[in-house]
Amino acid sequence: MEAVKTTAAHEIHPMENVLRMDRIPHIWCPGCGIGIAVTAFAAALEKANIDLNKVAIVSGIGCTGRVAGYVKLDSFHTTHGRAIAFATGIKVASPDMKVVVFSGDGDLIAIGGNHFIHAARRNIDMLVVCVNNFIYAMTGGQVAPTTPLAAYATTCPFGCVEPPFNIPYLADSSGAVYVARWTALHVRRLTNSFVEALNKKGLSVVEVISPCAQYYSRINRLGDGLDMMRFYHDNSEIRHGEDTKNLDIGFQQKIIMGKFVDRERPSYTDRYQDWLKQRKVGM
Amino acid sequence: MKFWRKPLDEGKHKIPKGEIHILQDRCKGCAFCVEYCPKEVLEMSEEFNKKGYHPPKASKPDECVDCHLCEMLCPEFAIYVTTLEEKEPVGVGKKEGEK
Amino acid sequence: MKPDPKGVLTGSHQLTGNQACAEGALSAGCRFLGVYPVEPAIEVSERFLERAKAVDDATFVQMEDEISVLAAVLGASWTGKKAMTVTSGDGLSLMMEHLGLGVMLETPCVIVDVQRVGPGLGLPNRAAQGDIMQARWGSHGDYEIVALAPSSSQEMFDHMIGAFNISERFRVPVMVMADAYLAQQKETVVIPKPEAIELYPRRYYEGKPGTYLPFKRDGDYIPRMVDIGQGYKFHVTGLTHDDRGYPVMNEECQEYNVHPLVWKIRKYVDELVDVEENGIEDAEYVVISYGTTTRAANKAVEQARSKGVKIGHLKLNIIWPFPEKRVSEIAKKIKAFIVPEINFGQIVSEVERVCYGKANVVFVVHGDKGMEDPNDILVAIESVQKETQIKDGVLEYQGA
Amino acid sequence: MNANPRDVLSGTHYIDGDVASGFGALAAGCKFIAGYPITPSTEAAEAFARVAYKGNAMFIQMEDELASVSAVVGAVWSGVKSMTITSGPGYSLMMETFGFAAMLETPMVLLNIQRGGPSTGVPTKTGQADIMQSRWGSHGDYEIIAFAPESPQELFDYTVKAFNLAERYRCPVMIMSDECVGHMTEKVVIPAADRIEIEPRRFFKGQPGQYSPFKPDDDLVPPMAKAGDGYNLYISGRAHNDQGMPYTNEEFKLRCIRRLVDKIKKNKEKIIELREENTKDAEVVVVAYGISSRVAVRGIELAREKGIKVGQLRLVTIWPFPDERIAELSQTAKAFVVPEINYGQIAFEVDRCAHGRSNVVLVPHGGAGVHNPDDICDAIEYAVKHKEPLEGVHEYKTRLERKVFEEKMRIAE
Repeated sequence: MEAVKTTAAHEIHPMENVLRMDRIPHIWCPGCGIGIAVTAFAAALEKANIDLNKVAIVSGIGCTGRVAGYVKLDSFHTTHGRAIAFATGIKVASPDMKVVVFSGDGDLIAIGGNHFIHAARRNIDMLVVCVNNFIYAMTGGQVAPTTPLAAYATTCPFGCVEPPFNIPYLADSSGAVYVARWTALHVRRLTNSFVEALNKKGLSVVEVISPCAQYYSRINRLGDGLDMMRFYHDNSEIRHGEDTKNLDIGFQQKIIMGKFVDRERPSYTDRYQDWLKQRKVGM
Repeated sequence: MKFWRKPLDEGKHKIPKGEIHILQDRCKGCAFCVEYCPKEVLEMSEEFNKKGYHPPKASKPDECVDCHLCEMLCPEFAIYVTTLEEKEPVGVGKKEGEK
Repeated sequence: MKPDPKGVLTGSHQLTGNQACAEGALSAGCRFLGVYPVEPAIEVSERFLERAKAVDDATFVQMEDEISVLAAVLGASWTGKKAMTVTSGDGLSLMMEHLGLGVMLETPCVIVDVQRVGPGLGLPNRAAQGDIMQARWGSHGDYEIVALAPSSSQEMFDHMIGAFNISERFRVPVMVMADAYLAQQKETVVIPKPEAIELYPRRYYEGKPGTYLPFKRDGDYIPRMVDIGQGYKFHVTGLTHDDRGYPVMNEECQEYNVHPLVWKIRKYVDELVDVEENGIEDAEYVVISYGTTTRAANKAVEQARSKGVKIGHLKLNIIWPFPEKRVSEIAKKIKAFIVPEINFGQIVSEVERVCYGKANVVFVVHGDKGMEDPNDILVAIESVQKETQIKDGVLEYQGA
Repeated sequence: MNANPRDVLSGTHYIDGDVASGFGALAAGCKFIAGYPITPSTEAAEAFARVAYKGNAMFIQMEDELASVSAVVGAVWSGVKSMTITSGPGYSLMMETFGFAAMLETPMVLLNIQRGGPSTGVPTKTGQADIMQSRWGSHGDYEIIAFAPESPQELFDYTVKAFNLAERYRCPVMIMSDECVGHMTEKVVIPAADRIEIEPRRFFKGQPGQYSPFKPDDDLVPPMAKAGDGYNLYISGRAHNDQGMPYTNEEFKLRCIRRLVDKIKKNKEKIIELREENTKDAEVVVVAYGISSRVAVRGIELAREKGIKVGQLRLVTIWPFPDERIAELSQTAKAFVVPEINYGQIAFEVDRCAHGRSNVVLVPHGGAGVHNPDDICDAIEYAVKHKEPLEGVHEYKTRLERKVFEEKMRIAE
């Protein structure tokens, strides 16, 4: 057996040019999947072949809300639920920017739910990454809009009685042009989805199912992060093009993943530019 | 690599080889890399890092096939792989004559 | 810096306050308007859109609610465009959270509040001045803000330019507190030539990417900005942050971060104070007014003067920061302040505070006509003359 | 009326302020809390969610703070006592519906566990900077009642009292606590149900046809009715007449909104609660509230050791503000010292009520921590020594400020 290969401090991780290394280590707990989503995103930024100076990343509040602070792009950590609204301002005022919203399920789908559906309806050209860990983790494990029925959370001590949102279905029916879902385990496919979505014109939504080892799995006695990953390994199924209606996630039930929607619709900025041109012709 | 039957193009393929680099003090010991390494190159070490976690160690470093899965699955940016010179073709030795 | 001539509609026009607001904004170089329709502020967007074709890069977006409107405005401001929004009543209350974000990110932008009667839905088409204290205190946490109060369409135009200049100068969201009457009445507005308008350019950081610290204050408390997309790759957050914009959660950093937010206005009060004085030198009584109320106050002061009362008029063009020093000075020389407001007492308590017991303070309750009535002010002026000593608290007289 | 024994978790508890407030709500007969998780107030919601079943009450976690407060207003009009729980940013989001509640004269309680602001600020540490916001945060004119408890025990007591005053005056009542008190674990004694006084809702007793939702009794407070009793209520946030019908008539506006202000202003003396210590012959009076008043106690002790006559005026109710009492004290006291965890809010109010007779010294603190008692002591000393009138609130330069800006300490986590 060979000795442990350790590396000297000056050795550089290949992702370091897109990360703010002065802030690493990040705040996420051991066994959390948000870091994996960031890794996949960082890998995708390099693969997507885009000018990194022209990419802005916006986050809301929560565990995933901290992502903006770790990615070396023009990055904005805004208020709870309003990341999409803030990003809309950036995209509309500066159409040559590529805008990414990276936030959690509570932030994007509960308090920011209205902005989510309206951005999809307008088809604002941005990538929305929704890291779904089924719970409000930053505040200590309250019920989220994605918490499966009967799962426990601190504010539903007798089991969740609210049916959860099916995020791909919500995005699809609101008009998103690209909708995909992967778990944190399926990191290569996730990276490919990010690359596709970054190069897609219109609102793309990528849902990342991520283990929350500290709250969701602890309150529901599901073991640690690794146990959650094993669960994803055994209980997830890839079905590209599946009707988004069928993508509900039950408590410890099968997770259907894949790329569900990939279509073309004119984006908000395109339509706005067309409108401006028409106005000018009419002058 | 073991196959239940020998691939016909075995000789044309080379096994890539990588070198694993572990930034021990960044590790929070989630063990994702250990669990999902396809070649079972990694295992948790007995030692503690600065934060008090057990980082992984490469117990079979020669078997790394440069797949980068540990790098992608690490939530802490604490492990990465660099490509080494590729190994000789899979069937070297046995199919010498065919070359 | 001179404005882009395309945005300046030089000439004499008949404009409502709302239209003058849009013209003022375009003249000031505003190129992003985010709105959500709310009475009585809708015409601003209509005018802005009408003129957008003449200005190449003007962007307009109607969002799904007022919360997202201000978020979008802040986002747009970081792209380098001057951005504004216009709202009223409930809309302003909904914007309170992002007002705080604007303050914390030190993002220049302008918020026009066309005040209507509140609380709740109140009276959507009637004027009021009930949001004055909200402008100063409406968001959680400690901050200082600048608020202007126009009293005519012409001032609406001028104040819009002023508001953008102040917001770029101090990197702070600036409020323009108009009201429903002002917004809907048509008056002559003279828009000067572009050469005659002075704009304060955004203070950009000029160093290389990699050396930029978004919240580094160089002596004057006001950090430099950069636009996104220039390769600076900066990070800003609503959390308490250090010079780099990275969150640091301790009391030292809180002090380091938030105290300058207060100082950057408080220490420049003298530069900011903007009042118009009329006949204060020999006055025994002074009417303090702002916004539309000024028009009634003018009339009342004129009438009282003709009756031989020694009365002056102090008009506040900038309400926040409040011109404490000047009002205190005047208080020492006079017998009483008369403060008419279309609310139930907001600025009057500030006047009471800075009087330091040197003069009486009279609040003029507005009558049932919605607007302040000059006669009510006159009654107050006459009644206060009978007071022989200085009383604690605010005096109110039952008006005409 | 006494509390229902079913709702009261009588006994001696060792709990934090948030939990005490949750238990207080239950004891006060609160049957509905809608909330949204936000540090540092979440524990109150969690505590209530845990014990709600005992009082046949319920907790619902809504999709955001706007929805939470709206749900609470709805629940009140269905006849139950309700409360919402939040902090900083959530509080700002509630401002619109909060004005709406004031306009509808909705008796509800709002618990704000303040944290460091503005914006996201320091979520896990304390602040007292939402005080002026609680009074002025929504558009238009209205008056509210606000408490500032200083211990978990008080958080229990004043949560009960807040419900009582809300019912009594039909207005939103705020509990402006702070993270320090909210997360402070202390002994809390919950008395037996028959020792807790509860103000029942004043329901209209007449026939359905006779009811006007906004027709006041002599004390300016109208009785309530609830949905589902056949009154065919029409309740609108627009300026309304006594029947609740919207009128654009200015006269109705005056009557309707004037009363929102007057019903609190005219009952001020009954509402205001102050704690005074040695203020009679004090040279300096320390005016404080919430956690700062506990820190001030030590500062005052230090100053007394130096022979200065110091009194303390503790604001248990912050709003309505005790104008008259401060004005009275300003006749005898040389100066007021106001320690608060903000850069001057209540200090300006004290300054206003002192009418130039006494100086006002503010001991500021940005939040994320509490004052150093030495700073308060030094400020008291300064106030005694400074004889000339100051004109304006004097901002005392704290040790923290000197450390950060003059000694240029490195800011790092």
